[in-house]
Amino acid sequence: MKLKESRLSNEELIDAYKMVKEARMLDERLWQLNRIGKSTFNISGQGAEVGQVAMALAFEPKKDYFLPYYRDMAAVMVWGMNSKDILMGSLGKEDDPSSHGRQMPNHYGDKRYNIVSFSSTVTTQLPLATGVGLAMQVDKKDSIVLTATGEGSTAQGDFHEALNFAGVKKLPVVFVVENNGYAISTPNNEEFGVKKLSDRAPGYGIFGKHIDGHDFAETYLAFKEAVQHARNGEGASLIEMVVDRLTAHSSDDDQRVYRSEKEIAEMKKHDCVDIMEKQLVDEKILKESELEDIKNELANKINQATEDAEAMPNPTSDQLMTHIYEGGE
Amino acid sequence: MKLKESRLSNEELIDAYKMVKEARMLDERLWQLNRIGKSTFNISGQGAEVGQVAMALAFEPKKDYFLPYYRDMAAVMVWGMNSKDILMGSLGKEDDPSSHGRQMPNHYGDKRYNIVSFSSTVTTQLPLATGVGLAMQVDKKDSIVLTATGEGSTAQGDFHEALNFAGVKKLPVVFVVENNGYAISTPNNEEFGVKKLSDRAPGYGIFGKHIDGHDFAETYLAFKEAVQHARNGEGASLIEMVVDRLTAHSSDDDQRVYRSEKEIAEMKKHDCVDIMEKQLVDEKILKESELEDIKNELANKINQATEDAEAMPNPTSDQLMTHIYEGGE
Amino acid sequence: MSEKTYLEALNLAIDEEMQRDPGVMIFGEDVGGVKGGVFGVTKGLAEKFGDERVFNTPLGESEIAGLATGLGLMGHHAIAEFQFADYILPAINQILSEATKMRYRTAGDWTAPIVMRAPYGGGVRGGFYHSQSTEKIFAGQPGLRVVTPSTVYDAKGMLKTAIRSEDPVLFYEHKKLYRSIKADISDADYTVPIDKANILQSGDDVTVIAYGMMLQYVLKATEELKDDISIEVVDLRSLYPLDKATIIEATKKTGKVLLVTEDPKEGSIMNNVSAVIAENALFDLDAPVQILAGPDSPSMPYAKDLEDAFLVNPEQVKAAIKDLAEF
Amino acid sequence: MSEKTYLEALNLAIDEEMQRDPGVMIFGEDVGGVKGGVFGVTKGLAEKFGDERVFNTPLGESEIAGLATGLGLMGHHAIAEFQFADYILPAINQILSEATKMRYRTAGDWTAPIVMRAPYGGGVRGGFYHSQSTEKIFAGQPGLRVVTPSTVYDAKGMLKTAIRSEDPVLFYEHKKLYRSIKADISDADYTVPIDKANILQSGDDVTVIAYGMMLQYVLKATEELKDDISIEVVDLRSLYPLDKATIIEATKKTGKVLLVTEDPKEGSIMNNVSAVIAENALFDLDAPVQILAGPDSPSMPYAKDLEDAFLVNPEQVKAAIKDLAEF
Ligand SMILES: Cc1ncc(C[n+]2csc(CCOP(=O)(O)OP(=O)(O)O)c2C)c(N)n1
Ligand SMILES: Cc1ncc(C[n+]2csc(CCOP(=O)(O)OP(=O)(O)O)c2C)c(N)n1
Ligand SMILES: [Mg+2]
Ligand SMILES: [Mg+2]
Repeated sequence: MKLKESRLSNEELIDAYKMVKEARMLDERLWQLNRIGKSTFNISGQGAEVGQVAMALAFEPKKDYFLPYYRDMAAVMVWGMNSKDILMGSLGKEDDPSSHGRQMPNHYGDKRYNIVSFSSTVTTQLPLATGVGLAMQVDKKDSIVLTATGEGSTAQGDFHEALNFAGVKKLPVVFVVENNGYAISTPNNEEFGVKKLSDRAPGYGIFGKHIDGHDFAETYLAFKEAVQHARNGEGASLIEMVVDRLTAHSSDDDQRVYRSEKEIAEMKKHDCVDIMEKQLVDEKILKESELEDIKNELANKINQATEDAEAMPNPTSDQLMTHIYEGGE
Repeated sequence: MKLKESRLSNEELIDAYKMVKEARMLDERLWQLNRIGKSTFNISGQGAEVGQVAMALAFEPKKDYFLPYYRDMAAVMVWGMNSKDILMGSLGKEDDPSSHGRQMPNHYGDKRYNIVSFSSTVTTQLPLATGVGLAMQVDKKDSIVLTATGEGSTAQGDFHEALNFAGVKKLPVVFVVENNGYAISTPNNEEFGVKKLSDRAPGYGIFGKHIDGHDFAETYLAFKEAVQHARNGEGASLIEMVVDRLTAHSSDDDQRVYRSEKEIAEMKKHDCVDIMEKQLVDEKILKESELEDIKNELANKINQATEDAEAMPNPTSDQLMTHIYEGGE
Repeated sequence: MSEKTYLEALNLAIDEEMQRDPGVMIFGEDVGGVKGGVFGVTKGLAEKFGDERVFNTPLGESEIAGLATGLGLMGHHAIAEFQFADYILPAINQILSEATKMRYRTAGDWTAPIVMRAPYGGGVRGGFYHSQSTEKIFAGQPGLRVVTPSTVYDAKGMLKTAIRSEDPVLFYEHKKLYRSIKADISDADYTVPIDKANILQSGDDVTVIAYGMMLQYVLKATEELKDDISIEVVDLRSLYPLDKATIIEATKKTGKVLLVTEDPKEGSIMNNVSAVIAENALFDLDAPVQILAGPDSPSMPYAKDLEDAFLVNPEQVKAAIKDLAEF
Repeated sequence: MSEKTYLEALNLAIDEEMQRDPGVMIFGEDVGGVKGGVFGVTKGLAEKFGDERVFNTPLGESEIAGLATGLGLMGHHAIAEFQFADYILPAINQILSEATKMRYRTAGDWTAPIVMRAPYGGGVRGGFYHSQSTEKIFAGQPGLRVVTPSTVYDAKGMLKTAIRSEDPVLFYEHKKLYRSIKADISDADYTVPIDKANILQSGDDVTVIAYGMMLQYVLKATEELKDDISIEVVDLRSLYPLDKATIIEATKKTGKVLLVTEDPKEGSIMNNVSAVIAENALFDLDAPVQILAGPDSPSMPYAKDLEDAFLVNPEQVKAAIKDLAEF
């Protein structure tokens, strides 16, 4: 689909692109920090940025709630977090808004922006999302809830229990499955016996859709539809969004061990950021030179953010026993 | 459907009916034993006997494995257990083949007949069934596996995890959900947001079917189809079988509290045993008087079994610490 | 004052707190509607507070725990009921990975101020899976509180405190106490701390620490032995974290300690109590720290004789106290 | 003899047992294919024994445990890998309700002769959910064995015994030991008991009981203090049920006991050890039973300074031994 079919204005599309590009460039920075030993872990969303930004733009960040998973950097940035916030997480800084240096990098959360803290344990966020959704319903709020997970993580019982409950109560929750083909080294066909995970939606009586996360407009429109359902009180949705995992699973993994050179090369030819850039130029929203300007501007921004984040204090050991129980600050 | 459409012979249909009737009459005996304080618990399959017998007959008991749940008395009897076996369970006798007096009544299991022990914890038998099914596959055995649970229990994560795995490995496992409208006091519409649970089968890439367990032939044929799939290596099935729960959830419950008199009366008008008896007469397989003879014969049989079971020894307290670890007999 | 059973006291606590705080909600399997739970703890509440605040959930304990936690994140003091303490097991990942760690992992930005109720304990012919004491599984998980009331007064007061707490609280209720104990309790809006053990009776010869049905047996034995042995009776109340100060003080007072639990001995909560004593009051002891407990057998069997053999009984409690006094 | 790491010893044990018994299978997340597990414990096995016996499962731990149990019912000595001990939590209901109770609830008719492997322990910058010691959760569950090897020799020998066992065995492996310890071990088909603690060094002044990384610290301290303090070092090996006889004997020998664990103190396995001592060897003690343990904090944080503050370190171990010797 053309970008313009999203019905977003050129300005909005350019802003969306900037988010996509910033997420990509920021992640590249995180890998650098990892390689030089300044952070000990990275798990990245490269190959999912376009889908994530399109998804997040369909919501009303600040009003709506988001329970992300570890690859959702681009989405949490649309929701409000900035590069410095994320860098502070990677560096384990005290002011890291996700966990104040307590959790591993990429475990996003931010109270200021209604982004609920993510644990490493996969899929537990889905039942939490139903609780947040039920609170919106009972408290008669107009806010809705987005929660994300990987396709491998849908094998967990929690996936089923959450969707089932959301179906019963017609909760305002949009569940997205970011299908990047693998759970670490385990390919789709060893994860489930069905072609499309969105085929599970009818079994819960909820709205379902299968979309290509490389296609900005298709993704945006699908989420708009899901959002509309949720806001109208028509209940939950299950969106399967096909993305790529351009990198290894994490900085502890090497995907060349279990994916062929050819497979990786073909995936890289089909990089979602490249696709969006080509669309912007083809649809005459931006010129090549403007893309270059944006890139330079973002490079400066990320350099500055890195400097700022590095200058922040580390948590000190006296914080070990704080915030365990109420009153224990 | 007519009984004869099952393509079973008259003799086979009469045998099937005898199983149905014995299960019904035996359960009535269990309630009596409960009322007079000889057993402290009963949970019964009244309203599901016809479906269960039709289901079980589609398999090859002794060769195939069965992981039942607590309402499956009629089915485990087709698989090989007899009234005395079941009575010994209810009375907590040492020779109770299900658990040697260790588990509550109706927690069926019998090593002799390939019936795997059931725990009270619902739905845990489904993952076990996938393990049994995988063993059949890896060991190149022609045996297949049947496992049953209630519709409320499908809300457990284990339901999903087991079906998902069965879908991946194309396991020879038939999953049946006996939908009796309630999980204790909780009605279907508070259990799931979909009309037919069998609509979940496509989401796992497995065969699915929704059947009326009051209809003997329809049930039998549906399971025959599922069995064929499993034996042919075409994988697992999910069969939703609609039955009734004619009694309270268990001897600790009183369903008149949460079901209207009218609802209960209507259900009783539609008793599966009555329906089958009428079919037998209408299709001229048995005469009214023969039905009466069978009933008398079964009454004697159950009386004898009760006497025999009551005469058996109770487990003694020195057995408390046996069979905890290997070698601890 | 009015006479209440342990169960009625719990019902009243929930009722009062739901009136006080419109954010309080309660749910679980068969908790809503006219049934009001398989034991009846929530009876009448759906009618009174409506189906939005009191409702049935589908049969999935992990979802029940996650739902409560999600509501807690939004500021609701949600109460989740697990139908039996045995059936809390499917929810352990949710409880330990999410609710328990939420406050710490966000340095207080997000919290889970919820209560998870679980009826536990044996002696009801419930067999393996309706008799277990699963509380020990949750001991040693900072961020979580595991508590249980063992008197009618505490049933009401502790549940009210748990509901008002900003921490996740696992609230164990002994199912055999539901209808077997009654007491006159205040009609006032009182609360009882959930982090403090309680000296129910002061004594000089022997210290006995217990909770649940076992505490009732201890009180009975104490009464029967009152002319011969002066017994310090401690109701543990907070199973995790332990109220170490009270345990140590009560130990030092008599120098002889008996710990009673119906749970299998090795691994039970009482091991943690014993370790506190062995580290902090060793030289005050005049006798080994005794644990009277259930057998190291997988769970309570159904057959009457086996169940009886499994259960610690009042005679054993009395005998153990006498033995220790004579040590 | 050949030199092996702890990880290689585990791989070898599985390899040998798969050759010996065609019923042995191994599976879990990323266990099959060319990856061979995120730590590489199963590397090479899929190639050698085929995809039917060594395979990847979908990402669901409850299914992994249930699958193993179902295979066990059919006589397969199945080995399930949990990717991290933190992620065994979703499987607890399966493990405790099914595998653990199967033998007892059928008086031996059905059994679950399976091994469930779980890499545990901290110090790898893995944060909250890749650092936990979850073994304590399973203590007190008769029918189940919870064991861990702490030396290269035991890694091979205990895993082989666990695979041959007819009981369900939870096999904890310290992830920091995988590549950090090496030893020359026999190439023979030897086994090591999984129900006995092991006296690694005999001594007269102080008894130190530990397992996992902490045991390595104890051995280091023992070496450093060898001219001054004679230390009896006990490798616990079986975390549940405890080898009480060895614990009591080792305690009586020196009269001073230090228990070391990296897990938060209250509720840790060492509390059970302490309780055994307090009940059975009280009058042999010359000092309180000391537990050196992690802090009562929810889990290990990621930030370096916080992780360091959480972890018990070699200096603390050495200091605790010295203090106790001087007591
Ligand atoms: C309960 C649990 N089990 C195992 C893991 C280890 N683990 C982390 S990510 C991952 C794979 C997830 O795959 P998928 O859901 O497809 O997400 P992706 O990483 O591909 O985006 C696994 C197995 C975990 N974090 N939580
Ligand atoms: C894990 C678990 N949670 C709760 C229970 C308590 N319980 C026993 S039966 C039951 C209802 C089951 O309903 P359904 O699956 O529809 O089966 P039915 O009894 O109607 O045949 C419940 C909640 C249990 N046995 N196991
Ligand atoms: Mg994936
Ligand atoms: Mg039902």
